[in-house]
Amino acid sequence: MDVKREMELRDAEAMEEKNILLTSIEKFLNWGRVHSFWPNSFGLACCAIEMASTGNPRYDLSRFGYEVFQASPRQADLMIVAGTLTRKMAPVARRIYDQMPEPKWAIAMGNCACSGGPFADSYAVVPGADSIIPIDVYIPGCPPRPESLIFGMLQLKQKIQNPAKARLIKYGK
Amino acid sequence: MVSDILRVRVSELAARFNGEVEENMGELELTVDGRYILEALTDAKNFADVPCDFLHDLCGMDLGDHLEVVYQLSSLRGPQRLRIIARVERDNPVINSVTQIWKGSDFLEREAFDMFGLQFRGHPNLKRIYMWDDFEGYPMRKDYVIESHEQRAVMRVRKEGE
Amino acid sequence: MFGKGLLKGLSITIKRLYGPNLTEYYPEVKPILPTRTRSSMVLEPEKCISCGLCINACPNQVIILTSEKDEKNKKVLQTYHMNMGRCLLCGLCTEACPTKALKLCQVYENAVYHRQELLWDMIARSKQANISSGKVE
Amino acid sequence: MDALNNLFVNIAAAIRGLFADSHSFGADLSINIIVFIMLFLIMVVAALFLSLVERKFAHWVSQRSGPNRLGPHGWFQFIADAVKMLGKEDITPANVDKFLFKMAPMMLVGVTLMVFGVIPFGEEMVAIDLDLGILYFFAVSSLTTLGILMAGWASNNKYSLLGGLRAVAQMISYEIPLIFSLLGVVMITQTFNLSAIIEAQKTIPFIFLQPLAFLIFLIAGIAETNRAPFDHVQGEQEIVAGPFTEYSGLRWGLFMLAEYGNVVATSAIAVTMFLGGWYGPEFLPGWLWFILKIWLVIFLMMWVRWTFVRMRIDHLMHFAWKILLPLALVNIFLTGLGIYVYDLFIVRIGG
Amino acid sequence: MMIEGTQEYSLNMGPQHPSTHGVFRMVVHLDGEVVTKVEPKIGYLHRGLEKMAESRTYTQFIPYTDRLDYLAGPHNSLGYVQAVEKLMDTEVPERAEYLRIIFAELGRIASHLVMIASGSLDISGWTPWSYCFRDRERILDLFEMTAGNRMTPNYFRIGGVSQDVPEEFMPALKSFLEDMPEMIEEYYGIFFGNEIAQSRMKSVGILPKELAENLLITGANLRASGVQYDVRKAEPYGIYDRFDFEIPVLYGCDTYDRHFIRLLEIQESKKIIEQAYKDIPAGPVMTKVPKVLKPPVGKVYHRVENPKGEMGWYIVSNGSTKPARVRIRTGAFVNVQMLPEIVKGWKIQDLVTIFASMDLVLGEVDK
Repeated sequence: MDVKREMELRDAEAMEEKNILLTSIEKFLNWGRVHSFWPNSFGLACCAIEMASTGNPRYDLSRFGYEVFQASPRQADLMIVAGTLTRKMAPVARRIYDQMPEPKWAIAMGNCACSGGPFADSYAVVPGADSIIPIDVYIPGCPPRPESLIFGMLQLKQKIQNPAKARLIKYGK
Repeated sequence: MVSDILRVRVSELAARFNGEVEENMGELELTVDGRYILEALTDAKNFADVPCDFLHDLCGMDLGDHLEVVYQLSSLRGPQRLRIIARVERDNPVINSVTQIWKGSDFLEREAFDMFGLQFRGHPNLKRIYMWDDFEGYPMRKDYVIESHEQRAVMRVRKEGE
Repeated sequence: MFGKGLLKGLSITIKRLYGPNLTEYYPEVKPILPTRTRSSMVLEPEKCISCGLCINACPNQVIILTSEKDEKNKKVLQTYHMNMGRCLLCGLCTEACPTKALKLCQVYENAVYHRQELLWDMIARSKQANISSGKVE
Repeated sequence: MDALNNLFVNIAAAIRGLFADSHSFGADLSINIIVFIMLFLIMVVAALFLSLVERKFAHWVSQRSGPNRLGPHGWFQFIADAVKMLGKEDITPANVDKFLFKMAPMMLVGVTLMVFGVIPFGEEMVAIDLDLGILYFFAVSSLTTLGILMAGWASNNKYSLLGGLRAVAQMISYEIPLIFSLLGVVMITQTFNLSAIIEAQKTIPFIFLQPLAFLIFLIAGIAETNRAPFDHVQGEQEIVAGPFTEYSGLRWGLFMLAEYGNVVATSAIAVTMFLGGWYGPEFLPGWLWFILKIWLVIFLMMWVRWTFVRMRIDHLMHFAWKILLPLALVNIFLTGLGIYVYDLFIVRIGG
Repeated sequence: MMIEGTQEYSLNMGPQHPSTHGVFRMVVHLDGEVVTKVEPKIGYLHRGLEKMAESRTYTQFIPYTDRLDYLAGPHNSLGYVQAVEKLMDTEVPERAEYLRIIFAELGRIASHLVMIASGSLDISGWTPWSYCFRDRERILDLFEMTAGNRMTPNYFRIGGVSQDVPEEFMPALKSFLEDMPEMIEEYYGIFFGNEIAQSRMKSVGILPKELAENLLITGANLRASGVQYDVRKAEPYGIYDRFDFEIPVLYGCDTYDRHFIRLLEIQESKKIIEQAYKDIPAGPVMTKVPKVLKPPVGKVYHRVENPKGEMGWYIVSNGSTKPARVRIRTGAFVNVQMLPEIVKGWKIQDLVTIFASMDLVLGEVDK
């Protein structure tokens, strides 16, 4: 994303701001969305177990209302790519992502999903899930602690509420 | 560690199939030509007193000029262990399947096929097991070139019914 | 008797229903992690002698460092990057470090929005006070 | 107390009083519309709230706090869930039977709403005081089977179809012990009218006269509403989400609404038939007693839900036909015997 | 066209399905709800660990072994480091041996807890799932305070362990051991003793002894089929021969026994840890090994009893710093083959419980 594109986005946001009704509806909907991400139970490897641990009584993801793991992608809002994404699995993962209804988000949990991680050199592994699925938040760690996952989800919440702020971080501002 | 009875039995077996016996880290190792593997394993399974009747592992090896299939034998009823190595040619890696002796060698042989291209004659369902069906090459061979990051990042097209 | 197991199960759940709550309230209450926790890496650039042992120890080519030789023919660290996206957090590099310049730390709030941010500039990171002390805003 | 007790009745009378002729067509129509809207709101709020209560209960059982972000102790979490569902994309997959696919959730909600029509929330607080109330309840609630089968068939998905067929098998089987368990009460009261049945429980709730029937009703009711240990219809670990697999967003929300609405309706019927409806100690108004008792039944259902594991589908059928149905028949027999002996007693001694 | 009579149809379960515990795929042929045939398809998590081992030094490969069976990381590393030690003829200090046993057995308990948890979850028992994960946390805490990571500790080194345990480890371990009987009772009360769960699992999915041996099944699945065989007894590695423990064996061969034997094994592991806790000597935890490991030319095949089955490490050294070939024989990979044999004639619901009873971890199946 370059400066020009950033300006365009700013303009679009400014236009939206003028349309008070739409903006407030959008804000209202976003308020609902950020308080109830229902993740698709998409577990691949080690990180999936840590994702399950996040739902256990000690870390308790449910405090945020995010604990309703849905088996069917049609009912999920968020895809947590938890684990090593292999080339054999990649088309399946993409298909599951495509089946989710908009608005949808994806989190890459663990280094394998971020950029191949320990297995980046392997012949069977996709080096980074972002070449298959648009990823919103990257959570490094091998596997990340449950707190890291919660932090990642809260970061996603911030990103939805302030898209401009999330973009600014990219330029180090 | 290696019992004398087993040593005798293995040397008898080696004499029959023109194989070499070696003792390595307290384990007997018999190397035979790939043609005799079915007979050798059947005999080893039915050794008197020290039957090596549990196929613990089956794997391929790439030694550059030829391929090997390594069979690790043990038993649920005794401490005896035996390693049988079958040599096969690199250009024409055909060897008899042992699925008729141990049904459970099915997956192990499929894996060896997938990784090394070893053709198991008489296997009921010799298809790739780890990689997808239209994958090219045998990744565990030493001359396999791993694709670059960019190539691997491209999503492959999934075949219908795969 | 049939049903005894069912009643036993019901008694366990009702006991737990009124039992204590085990949850750790993470964003409000930060957990105290053991000192050995491997959640991220931290570098003390002053201590680093650019020997390159960490590069050799790393199983996955995570570390990229450049150095220059100064007038006394001693190596001076110029840049030190860690490609966090490839890291296993195994700690082999810290074990190899002769001066303990590279250390593991307990910072676990590492989530970022862009993949490029996973290439950590360790020298710049070490200057952020909050990282080395293990606390984040 | 009386004022509080008859609060809603008085409101209705006041609205009628606004019209010149309090029993004119206009007055009836407007009252009915208001009642309809009220019932719909009751169902929606109860179902949404119940979905949260279920989560909360599950969390308490497993020693955690549950949602705690929105509102006091997270009790407003369901609003966020509902808002989110409103804003979701509505996907109609390519190969579905579009008409049935879109009809199914609406039908299910409509049917659930129809059940609410005959529930007496308090003295004279019933939308339609049918003389054949119980029969109506059975007739209408068995239509949910059709809605679920429609969803399963129209989705053109094997998991959905399996779920739909399971629903048919399970719900039709459990309908029978459900009906038979209530016959005992009907035999005692000699009426199908729900209000009259509650009137009959002024002295003693029927749970003490018909404990076996209550147990059968509870079990069959759990099965009718597809909750664990009988949640085969959407057994998540086997058939993903059953008939609802392909539904997204609001349509799926409607299914959830219907499911929880059914739970409330079934509990309400249990309260009406066995727990003495609106009768209770005088310090609370009748309609509040009714609601509290509903929550008691729901608590029982939840407790069972979060303790037991799912039964197998053939055991489920055996249980309905070989255990519950004979028990229900035994109950009817015993009730008949009891009435006979009681009559004899009254006639010989009391009379 | 009208099709007369009934018709079989196939159902694709996975690779992403709630019951498959990962990326496992089965093509299920069904007649109504009855399973007629299952074709397991694996490889969706194949990461090529064997190939990667050839491009890493002996030490560098240790962290990767944790990621094989990620539920019981220490036991995989134990097999690997012991195989390399055999190859190099390295002695390990006493204390390190005891610590290794404690860690390996703690890993076994953690792994079996997840197995029981997911077994109950597959028949929709959410509450037992929560309880098992709750208690597993305490084991992970022990791992974290010692080795630094919760699931992939990377604790063992060739020639010992990376560092000694912190002083708070032993009291924490003791209190965990003391609380274990109560935990086991709770799992029994809520899951194993529950009549509904028993009716779901008893006499379902029978794996007879002969078939199990012919299919090369190992580990707890074999022991639930009536074969008393455990590498820890048959061919003791490390210092397992010093401990007094039993090999639980059950003769029911069904799903319930395959679940229940895990609970019995947890109790045996507890016994081992208790003895190790009592006898552990003081002293160094790491022997002197050269910085750059160069094992002599040779081959070694080392077997360990992983929670999922027997794990074999066949390491061929060509004298350089990197192994010429590392072959990992994983128990779960071979155990997959029992699935098509034992589900025939059972319902799709039983398929789920039978699958759970096999205790597969896809990291180990697919390597």
